[in-house]
Amino acid sequence: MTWIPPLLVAIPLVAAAVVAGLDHITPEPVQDALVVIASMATTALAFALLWHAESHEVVHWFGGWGTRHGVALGVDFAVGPLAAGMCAVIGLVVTLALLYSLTFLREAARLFDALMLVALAAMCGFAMSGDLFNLFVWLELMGVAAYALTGFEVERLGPVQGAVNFAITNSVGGYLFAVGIALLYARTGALNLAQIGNTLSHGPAGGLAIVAMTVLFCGLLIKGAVVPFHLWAADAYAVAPAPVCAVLGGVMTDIGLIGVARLYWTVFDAPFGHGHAVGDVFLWLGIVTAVLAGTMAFLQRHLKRMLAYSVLCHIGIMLAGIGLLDSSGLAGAELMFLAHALLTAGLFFVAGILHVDHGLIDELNLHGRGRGSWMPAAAWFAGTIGLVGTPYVGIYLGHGLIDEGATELGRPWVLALLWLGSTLAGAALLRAGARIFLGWGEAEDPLLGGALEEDPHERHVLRPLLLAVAVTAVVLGAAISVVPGLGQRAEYAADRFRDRAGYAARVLRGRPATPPQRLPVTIRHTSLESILYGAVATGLALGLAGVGLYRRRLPPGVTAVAQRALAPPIQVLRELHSGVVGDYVTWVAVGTAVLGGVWALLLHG
Amino acid sequence: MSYLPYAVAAWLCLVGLAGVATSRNLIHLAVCLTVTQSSSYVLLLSVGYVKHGKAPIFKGVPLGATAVDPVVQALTLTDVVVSVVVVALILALALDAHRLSGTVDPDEIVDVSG
Amino acid sequence: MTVASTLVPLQAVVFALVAIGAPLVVLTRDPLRQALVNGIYGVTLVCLFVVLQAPDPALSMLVVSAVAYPLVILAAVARVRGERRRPKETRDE
Amino acid sequence: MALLAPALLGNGALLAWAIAGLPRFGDYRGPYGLVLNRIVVPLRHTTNVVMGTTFDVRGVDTMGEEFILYASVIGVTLLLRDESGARRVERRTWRLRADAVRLVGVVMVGGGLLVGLWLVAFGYITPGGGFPGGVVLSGAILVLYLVGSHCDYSPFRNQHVLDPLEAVGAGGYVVTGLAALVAGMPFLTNLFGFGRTGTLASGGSIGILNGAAGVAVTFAMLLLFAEFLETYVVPLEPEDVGS
Repeated sequence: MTWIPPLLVAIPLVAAAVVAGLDHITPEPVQDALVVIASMATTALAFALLWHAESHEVVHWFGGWGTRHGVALGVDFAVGPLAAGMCAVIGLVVTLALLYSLTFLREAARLFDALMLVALAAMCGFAMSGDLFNLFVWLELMGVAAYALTGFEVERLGPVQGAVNFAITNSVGGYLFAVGIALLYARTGALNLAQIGNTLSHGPAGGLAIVAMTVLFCGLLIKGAVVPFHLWAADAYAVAPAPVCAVLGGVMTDIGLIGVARLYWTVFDAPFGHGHAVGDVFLWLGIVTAVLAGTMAFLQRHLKRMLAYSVLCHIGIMLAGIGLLDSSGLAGAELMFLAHALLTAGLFFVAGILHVDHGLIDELNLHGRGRGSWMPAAAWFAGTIGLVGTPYVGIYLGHGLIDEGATELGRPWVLALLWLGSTLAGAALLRAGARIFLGWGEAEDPLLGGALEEDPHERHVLRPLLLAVAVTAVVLGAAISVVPGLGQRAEYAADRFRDRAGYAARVLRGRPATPPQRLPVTIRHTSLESILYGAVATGLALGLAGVGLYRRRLPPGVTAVAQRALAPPIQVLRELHSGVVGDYVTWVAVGTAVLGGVWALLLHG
Repeated sequence: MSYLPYAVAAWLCLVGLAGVATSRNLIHLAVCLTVTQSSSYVLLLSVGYVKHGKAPIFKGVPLGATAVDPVVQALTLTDVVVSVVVVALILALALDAHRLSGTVDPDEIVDVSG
Repeated sequence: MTVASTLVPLQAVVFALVAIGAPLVVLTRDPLRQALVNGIYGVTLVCLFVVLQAPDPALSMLVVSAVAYPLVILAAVARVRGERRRPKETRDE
Repeated sequence: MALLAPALLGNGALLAWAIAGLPRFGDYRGPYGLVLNRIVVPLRHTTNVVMGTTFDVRGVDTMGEEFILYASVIGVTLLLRDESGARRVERRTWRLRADAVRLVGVVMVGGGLLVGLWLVAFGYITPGGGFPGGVVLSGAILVLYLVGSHCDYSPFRNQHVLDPLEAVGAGGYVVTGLAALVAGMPFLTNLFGFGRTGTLASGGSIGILNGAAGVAVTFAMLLLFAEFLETYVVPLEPEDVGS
């Protein structure tokens, strides 16, 4: 089965070349079919790979250049169950987005399809690669495709601004990553992750390794849109067409986190794994991201921008899960990725349908207009509940595993902060749903700022197809927490992912993976605490949504106090998200310097 | 003096970043990005240099002669292509911005914020 | 191991030129003039690659800074300069 | 922003710290590059180890690189497309009339084509290869269109011709890789005889991949230039009156 990994990259790339190359020549239905079939085939192969990877480490050495005396000669894809699972979900989300865009985006469809396929190949390649420079190549490839897709609607300024900010900040991130590659290469003389890890495990790590780690992780955190590197994300995700948003927000942002986890457990666990400094920084970054992005989500009225902040909020929770540095946390992050990718994609799809129906994407402008469209309403509310983490729905299981990890580590306060993040983001989405589909609340709210320009209206669509795709995504995402046996498998996958020495032996010496004991096929249960937290979070989200809808009915005393306490920080937050790329690059520089300084203090000595 | 090459690479990175952060013209900004990126290839080629080494091209040279690292050169080739591509994309976006708003100043094309 | 510098003077000179060139590129705020300065900076990089025994990257850098960058940048500059500034489109805020 | 200067100072300090831990300039100790310098020539019979690395040992990176270029061409086409019919105007043709200029042009074209082809063809023996060769070729072809008085700008813009050619280059690279997979070997395995060291027939599939990259780069660059020049050619008349 070692032939599968290269196909996950080769199939979409060949299809992209054929589709864009034969534009104007082959008839449209043939092209559409080709695109969808290529994407579906990739997804199916990824599932086959997942099946196989559970008991084997699928290592593919390109060109047959393997290792010689422990020196990796070529480039390898090394796939365990975690990476294979990522590829499967990436394929699924891209396939759904392509189906959705069959009728949604008619204009320049070929170029669009080709770029989506290129992005699919790049994301799969990134998830599987075991070579540092190869990671950079896939990172740049998905970036190039994504910048252009973001600027797809060339007749408005917003998309241009979003794409400019996206392209510039992420390119800077790519260059930081490249500098990190050069530093590590100078230290170890290797590009293979397993080999770099082995080399770094001998001798003192030193400042070089700390700085290399800083710039590599900062490059990835820019892609992953983690505070303070997150500023570009809302600008970009708010302006792209709905299917593009589904792919960018659902899976591409998370790619940065996959990279962080991969690099940590193949390379930097060797020199820095004895302490908890690296993990603690991730944990704090994650908490700050979750709470800040949740708050920002609550302050939005543009649905796609709100969803963008909701994505960042969950990115923060996942990063915190990774930062716990144990199997529960990593498994929780993975499960949360699965549910979050599908649910977010589903909600972006619903937002696209609302736009098709009414030509509007603004919560306040849409006030009450969704009454009667009960299918989109059901999908929206189900997706929202799934994203809050109501017990046994959507991201809940992931949340629960992260909770377990934090409790075991003796940091129970992490639970409250992370649940606060998803509560805030969920409250924003619930409020929007109630306002649009139920007509609740007022039609004006100065808290949410001014209206943004509406996207151009797409009319000639096959609405049932859009709806079917949206419902499929939401249903799959909401069901993740109750798939029997999934939780246990995620924990096993995380165990294997975290085993640095084992990974190195499997890659460099071809040692077979130890297959798991028979894993149970039952629903993974979580602690009572998580159930309580989930229930409270749901209640709190509903309450907050209510406050958002009927703010003016609160007693005047309460409103005045809240106004005085909250207005200044909200103002500061809004000003930080200035939309000016120079500021964003400055924040990248600040973040890199601060992270490097913190790690230098914690790890040196 | 043995560390001058690396210091130059670090300098290019910082100078480029400063240019990107303060630029008021997207075309200028794209070129500043290439300066930042040139830092990574200067660093790569410097770390792969071998004292008295020749280029890793063994035409008319006995195999086993001292040669510099071929890997960093292969990486640099890819890096150069990436930088061209990024410039092309940002310039295309700059032209779009100019067509829509009459300016290529990144501070003035802000349509969405907050 | 000798303590003497491993950097030969020629290499030191080229490194210095690159180090001087970079801020000049960044500080040239006028895009047209910057394209010119950037071309010269590109040539110094080519020289650097040559003295670092990297003929393949040097060739790539040469064609990039002689053909690709100038064409693309000059076309963009010409377009931005050539068209009279249109009033900013009014948007409903 | 006032934060920029201290942030850059901080980054400078970090980089200085990293540099202090690097081996001295000229002290590269491998192992990766040194191993490749020893084994690539005997195993692949190509004398240029950099190209052997680019197109064989780390060939998959170069596949990604070709698609980065490919995606950017698609992206630029997407971003610079004319969506509103209102702005669609007659393209001005680009013709150079002075004979002296044309003579210079012809010389440039001839020289450019020769240099480009030479770079592509001998890339895996001496310095060169698909990328620089392709860029030079695209530049030469561009000049050819500019000096040719009978062919105006539009056939050059004809994407029915350029798009498939570019796709053949980029797709061909992947198909070469897939051929090995079909033969039961790892992706991008070098399937062919390696020939005599230092000749054009050396290197097996390195030559094919190098050629594919050359084709892909040539047409990608042409399309890229075309997009930018076309934007430039749009006349300055107030075409948007009344729109």
